[in-house]
Amino acid sequence: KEMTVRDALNSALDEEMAADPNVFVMGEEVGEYQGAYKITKGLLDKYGPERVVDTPITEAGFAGIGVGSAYHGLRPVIEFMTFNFSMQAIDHIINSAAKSNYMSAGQINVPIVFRGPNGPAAGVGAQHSQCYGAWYGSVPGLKVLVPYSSEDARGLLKAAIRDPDPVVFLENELLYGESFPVSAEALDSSFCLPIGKAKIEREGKDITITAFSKMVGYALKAAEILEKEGINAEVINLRSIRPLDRATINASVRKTNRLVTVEEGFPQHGIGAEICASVVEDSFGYLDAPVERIAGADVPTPYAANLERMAFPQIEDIVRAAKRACYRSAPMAATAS
Amino acid sequence: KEMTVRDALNSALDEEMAADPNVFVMGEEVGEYQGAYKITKGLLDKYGPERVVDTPITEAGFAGIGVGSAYHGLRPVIEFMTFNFSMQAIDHIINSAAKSNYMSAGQINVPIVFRGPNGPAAGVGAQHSQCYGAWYGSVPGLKVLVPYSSEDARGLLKAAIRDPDPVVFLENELLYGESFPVSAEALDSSFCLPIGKAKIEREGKDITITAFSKMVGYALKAAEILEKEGINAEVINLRSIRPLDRATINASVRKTNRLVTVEEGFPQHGIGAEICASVVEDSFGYLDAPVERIAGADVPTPYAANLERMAFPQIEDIVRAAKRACYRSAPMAATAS
Amino acid sequence: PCMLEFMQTIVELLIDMDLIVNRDKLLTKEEGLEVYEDMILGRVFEDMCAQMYYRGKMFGFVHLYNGQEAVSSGFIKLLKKEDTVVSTYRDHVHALSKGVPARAVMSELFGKTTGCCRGQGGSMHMFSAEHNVLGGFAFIGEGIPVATGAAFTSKYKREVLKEADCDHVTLAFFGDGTANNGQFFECLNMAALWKLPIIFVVENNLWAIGMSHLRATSDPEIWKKGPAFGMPGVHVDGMDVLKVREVAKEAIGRARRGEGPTLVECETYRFRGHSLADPDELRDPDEKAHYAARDPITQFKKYLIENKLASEAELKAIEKKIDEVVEDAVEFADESPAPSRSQLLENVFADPRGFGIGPDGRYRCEDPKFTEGTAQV
Amino acid sequence: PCMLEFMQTIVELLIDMDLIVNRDKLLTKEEGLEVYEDMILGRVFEDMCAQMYYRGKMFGFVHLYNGQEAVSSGFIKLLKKEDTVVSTYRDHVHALSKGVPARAVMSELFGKTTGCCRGQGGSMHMFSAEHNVLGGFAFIGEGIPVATGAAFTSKYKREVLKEADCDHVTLAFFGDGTANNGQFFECLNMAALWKLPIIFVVENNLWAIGMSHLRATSDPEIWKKGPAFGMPGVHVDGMDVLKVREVAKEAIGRARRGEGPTLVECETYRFRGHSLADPDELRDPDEKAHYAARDPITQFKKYLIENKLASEAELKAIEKKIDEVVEDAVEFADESPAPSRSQLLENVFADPRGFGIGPDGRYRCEDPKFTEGTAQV
Ligand SMILES: Cc1ncc(C[n+]2csc(CCOP(=O)(O)OP(=O)(O)O)c2C)c(N)n1
Ligand SMILES: Cc1ncc(C[n+]2csc(CCOP(=O)(O)OP(=O)(O)O)c2C)c(N)n1
Ligand SMILES: [Mg+2]
Ligand SMILES: [Mg+2]
Repeated sequence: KEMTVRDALNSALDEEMAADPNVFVMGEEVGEYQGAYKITKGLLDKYGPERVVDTPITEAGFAGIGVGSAYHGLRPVIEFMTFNFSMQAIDHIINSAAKSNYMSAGQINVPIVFRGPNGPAAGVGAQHSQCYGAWYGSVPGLKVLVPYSSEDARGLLKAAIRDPDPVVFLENELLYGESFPVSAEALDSSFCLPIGKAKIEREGKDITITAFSKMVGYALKAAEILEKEGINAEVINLRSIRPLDRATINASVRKTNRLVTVEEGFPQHGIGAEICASVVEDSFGYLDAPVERIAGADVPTPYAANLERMAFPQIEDIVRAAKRACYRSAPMAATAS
Repeated sequence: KEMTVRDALNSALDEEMAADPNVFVMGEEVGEYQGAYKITKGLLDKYGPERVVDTPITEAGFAGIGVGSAYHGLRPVIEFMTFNFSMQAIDHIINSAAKSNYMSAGQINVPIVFRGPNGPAAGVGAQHSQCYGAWYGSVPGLKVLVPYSSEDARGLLKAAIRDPDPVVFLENELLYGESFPVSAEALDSSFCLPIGKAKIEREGKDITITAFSKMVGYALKAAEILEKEGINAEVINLRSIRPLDRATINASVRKTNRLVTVEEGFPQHGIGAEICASVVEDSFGYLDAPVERIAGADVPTPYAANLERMAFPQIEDIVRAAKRACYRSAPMAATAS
Repeated sequence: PCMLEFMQTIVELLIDMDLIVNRDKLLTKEEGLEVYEDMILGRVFEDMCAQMYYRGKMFGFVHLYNGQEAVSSGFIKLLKKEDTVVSTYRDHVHALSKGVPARAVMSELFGKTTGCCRGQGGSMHMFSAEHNVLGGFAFIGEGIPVATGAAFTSKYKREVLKEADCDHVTLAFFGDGTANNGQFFECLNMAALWKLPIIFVVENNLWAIGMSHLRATSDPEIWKKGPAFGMPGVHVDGMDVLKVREVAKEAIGRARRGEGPTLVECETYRFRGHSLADPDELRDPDEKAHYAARDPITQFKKYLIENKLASEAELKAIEKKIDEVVEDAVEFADESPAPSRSQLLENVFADPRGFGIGPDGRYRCEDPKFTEGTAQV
Repeated sequence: PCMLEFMQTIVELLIDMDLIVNRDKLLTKEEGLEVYEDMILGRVFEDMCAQMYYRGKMFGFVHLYNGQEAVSSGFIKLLKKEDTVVSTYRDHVHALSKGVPARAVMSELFGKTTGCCRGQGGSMHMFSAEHNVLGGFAFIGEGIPVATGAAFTSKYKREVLKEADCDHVTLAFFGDGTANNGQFFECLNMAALWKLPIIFVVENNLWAIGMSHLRATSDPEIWKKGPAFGMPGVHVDGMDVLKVREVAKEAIGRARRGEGPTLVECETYRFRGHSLADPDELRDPDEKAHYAARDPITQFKKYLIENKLASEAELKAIEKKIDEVVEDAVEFADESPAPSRSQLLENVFADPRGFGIGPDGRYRCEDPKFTEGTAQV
């Protein structure tokens, strides 16, 4: 059976709301409009305006309201129309949500989910195209999830809602309409994925490629191309940026001895940098070539379609980087490049 | 001659305001109160309330006002009482300031400085102790400076104010009262440091230690201790996080073959991760041991003094990490640890 | 219908309070034709955008202005070149009214290098330094402080830079939904406190995407927030360009004279969905019909003719001219070149030193690694 | 002096408008003594904090409440345990009024493991889940949405969870300077729109650090923002605990009955600097003297005695008792152990799975690398 990511998210919300009356959804256009991207479609009809709450355009206000309700044991799912707008509420995500369990010495945990589309879409310009994975992924007290497939979306969103801590849940607009096969198990309402575990989407022995969200699909396509050229790539779908599954990543690199990281966000202090540092810390001696880091170009996102395409990783960039890593065989040789 | 960092910043502001009537200071308590940390002391008397503007407590509002005035060619210096509060204005720093030169295709440059104390102080708890270097350092369109000494403070603040682009200028409250020797050259009103150049504070051949802001002092003290134990450390004061001076860092590592990075911010996606990735990318074959990354503990900052001390890098942590890096001589051996 | 009754009540209230301006202050023929042409330009341009969007010539979010022309034309045509306009994602028409050529706006929408931002900004981010159009802000409320800062600059120039004759005014345009956002109130306070030459122009089109103004706002009369923050607040029929123009004249005059800011609520309506991607299923057909019947262009046309300010033929000529202007803009945009590869890395900084520039002081934009992020740009 | 005249005018205006409450509604002896004891506790506790700070027993920013006791005691003593209080960095006394033991607050300030947050929160971050003190917010305005969310929960419990008797009320305390911040207005709107059981209590002590309220606010009458956002707005003399209590009773009653929010502006004054690090050089000595003469504790004492609600001896006994309570709190805090090393890594998450926990499900808090950040905590 196939299911779109949109339906996966929608059904996960629906089931968790059905299972627990403390769960509610709040944000701009989540109710009568059925969600700017229709992720909350049908929920207003089913659960009423008390549990599917349309707000004025006040990210700081409604995110903080969500946090306050979570302090009292409700389980809000706060939708940001896009994660770019979460900047207006970032103090509540960082201070009011992430730090309160610690500041209160465990008295006040904060079971809240902040969700919405993250990263570049298509043709929406510099302000609407940023990836917030690295920022939120740096903050103690937050868990940061990044689904790729429909199974990821269902399993991780359910896990996020049931989790007692604040979760930042980064979706991707361009994946909403994509269909993925889903297992019967994944369709069960009890289905749930563990937070903090990466998934090996494709096993391989020559090189490890890490990716998350939309880039997992790109990495898989790159792996197919590489296969034809005799390079057998292992593709890791991170699923969680925080906690980062260092164990899975390092085990893979210890096998392949080569690493390419892929992300759409800005390069500096990005997820690729962290993965590189994690591998250097844990598996330095196993690395046979410099880590190849692929990220969005270090520029605000341009509007023009041709420029925009150049600003984000493409499948051929991944192929090229993987080859580069494979042709460099010994550490010392690398410095010649 | 000696000068405190506070006086260095104050004199830099004073001189730049005297030199260019387009320069003005805006923020909370910068005027009549002379600055929450007295960085703007005396400026109101000298330049009047039109150029030393006390604002209501509206970070989003007054940061945006600063940006709007910079669009029209003024040169605002926006003080955040601490950089923690810059979160309330982060959209204006990221979108309105950093991206406008690009979005407008160079029509509208934004000569603005956002400054204030950053990172942990002492005993101020979880909300007042965060380092924002990694976040702002990831954003195209921003330049991010991190002075350590009085010379840094003067030279970099003057450079920031004269620069045509938005600069995030991260000070450290605990350094304000510290005195440093200053050269006659640095006292000249024409003095200015280049943006994007690190400074080798101490030459050495056995290991490279990178640090910025208050941690430069710690690294220098660690280097003294290491010297006694026969390890000759090179200490790099980054001065700029964005652009990062990869050339200087890599040249040093190619000489010492070992690297410790130090920062007070959270580890994940931090400045240490980026430096590690940069060295792996550019000088992989030269590294004789895994990079040792020292950062703030991955927890919200606790209040209690003993816990707080444990939450941030101490001199002995740097010493320990440097030794660890030095005793690991060959890449393969490292994996045994 | 409840909405209509409600608005009725407001209007009556305002008439009672003598807050609704006197229609008798007329405009000259030249002024009338200028305003008419501007309104037609706004309408025809946006209709063309819809066509071009459906043909795949422009992409992403495209928010059209149809129905609200009386606000842009009523206000902006009173400005000097040195005055500043700050807009939102719904910014094409504000840019046009302020004088940015249709060619430059259309090319920008096509993502072409002849666009007013060389294709780097796009639909939601129109900038023109020459015309003092300072953007194009895509975040709700974000433009309001920036506009307040532009107004701050006028005051600064007068008081600090001693440019005694600097009487430049800033207009900040934004919607009803935006008037619930914190940045709006922060700036009302500072603008009033410091007597800044700004006019906050709320284009209350009754909806914020699918959120009705009445469901979003505890006191829906936005103009009242003016007095609450110590500045004049005015409500005006935003479908009547003459009324808008009179209110605008007064507010702009006040700002120019250094007497401080004004909040103006223009009751208007958008004739299309929120953006071209919006199915627009929530708005009541009666409501749409009510406002369609008050089309600001039709109304103004009638006024011009009835008051003998223009003949049918003259207006037709304008319409024809504008059709040509817009056709020409499309042709121009279509034929213009796409940005070159080098543009990707240009303009990140005014001074890119330190950011991986080459020895000639220019970006290393042809670095083969640059799309991989590892390039230091 | 200009400030005083101004306030005078406001008060007269309010009397005229019949907005100032009737003092005749008396309290019982028990209530009087309870309130008196609470005010004394607040005062003595804070004075002790100053001493302890100067002796190096507490650190960082410590903001004292002296002078404002009538607000905390006047409001919070009317609450039930289930009601919620949300405060700022100036939070010790709100916590005490709500019932958090002096020992727990003092120990927290000493950074000891017996503190209400085990020394992890500190002066600006008092939390007590048991007493529904939800913090302790150090960012200006940050507590207001959180408090609004707490009030939202009461409504949710009634409407969704069918806890018909859930009439819990939330009080949000904050200062005059905070009332210029956008989050305040965003929440006034939503609280009014959704009729949430919240009271916005502005403690207008005329200053925000060194910024005079009159220099910061275009219309300094904060209570007027209530009606502007569709809720009652009340001004009250915040140095008179009886007046505060009457206003509080009405507002709390309204919230409990589900009739929605109230904005209350309490005119008060802080008798010390902004924090213990503040040189406090900007406030006019006359102004300080004026408010010192209206010390809420002295006034209330006089009232209790004049109205025969308590004898001098009874009040002395209370004062003595409180001295002992505070002395005991200091002793307790001093003798309590500092947090153990393991606390550093605890409480980051309620469920820390995946974050480097050991096989026993607990944090690997003794990991020798943990201060280096490379520990995965
Ligand atoms: C901070 C932020 N939050 C949410 C959005 C998404 N958004 C775009 S337009 C819009 C509605 C705005 O309504 P209104 O202010 O009435 O303006 P109109 O579109 O009607 O002109 C919303 C919520 C945004 N752009 N920025
Ligand atoms: C977002 C933010 N900006 C600035 C500050 C610094 N700050 C702390 S207290 C304060 C003044 C607050 O004044 P007011 O609201 O009147 O409360 P009071 O201290 O008088 O009780 C300021 C500006 C802060 N804590 N948070
Ligand atoms: Mg609208
Ligand atoms: Mg105050």
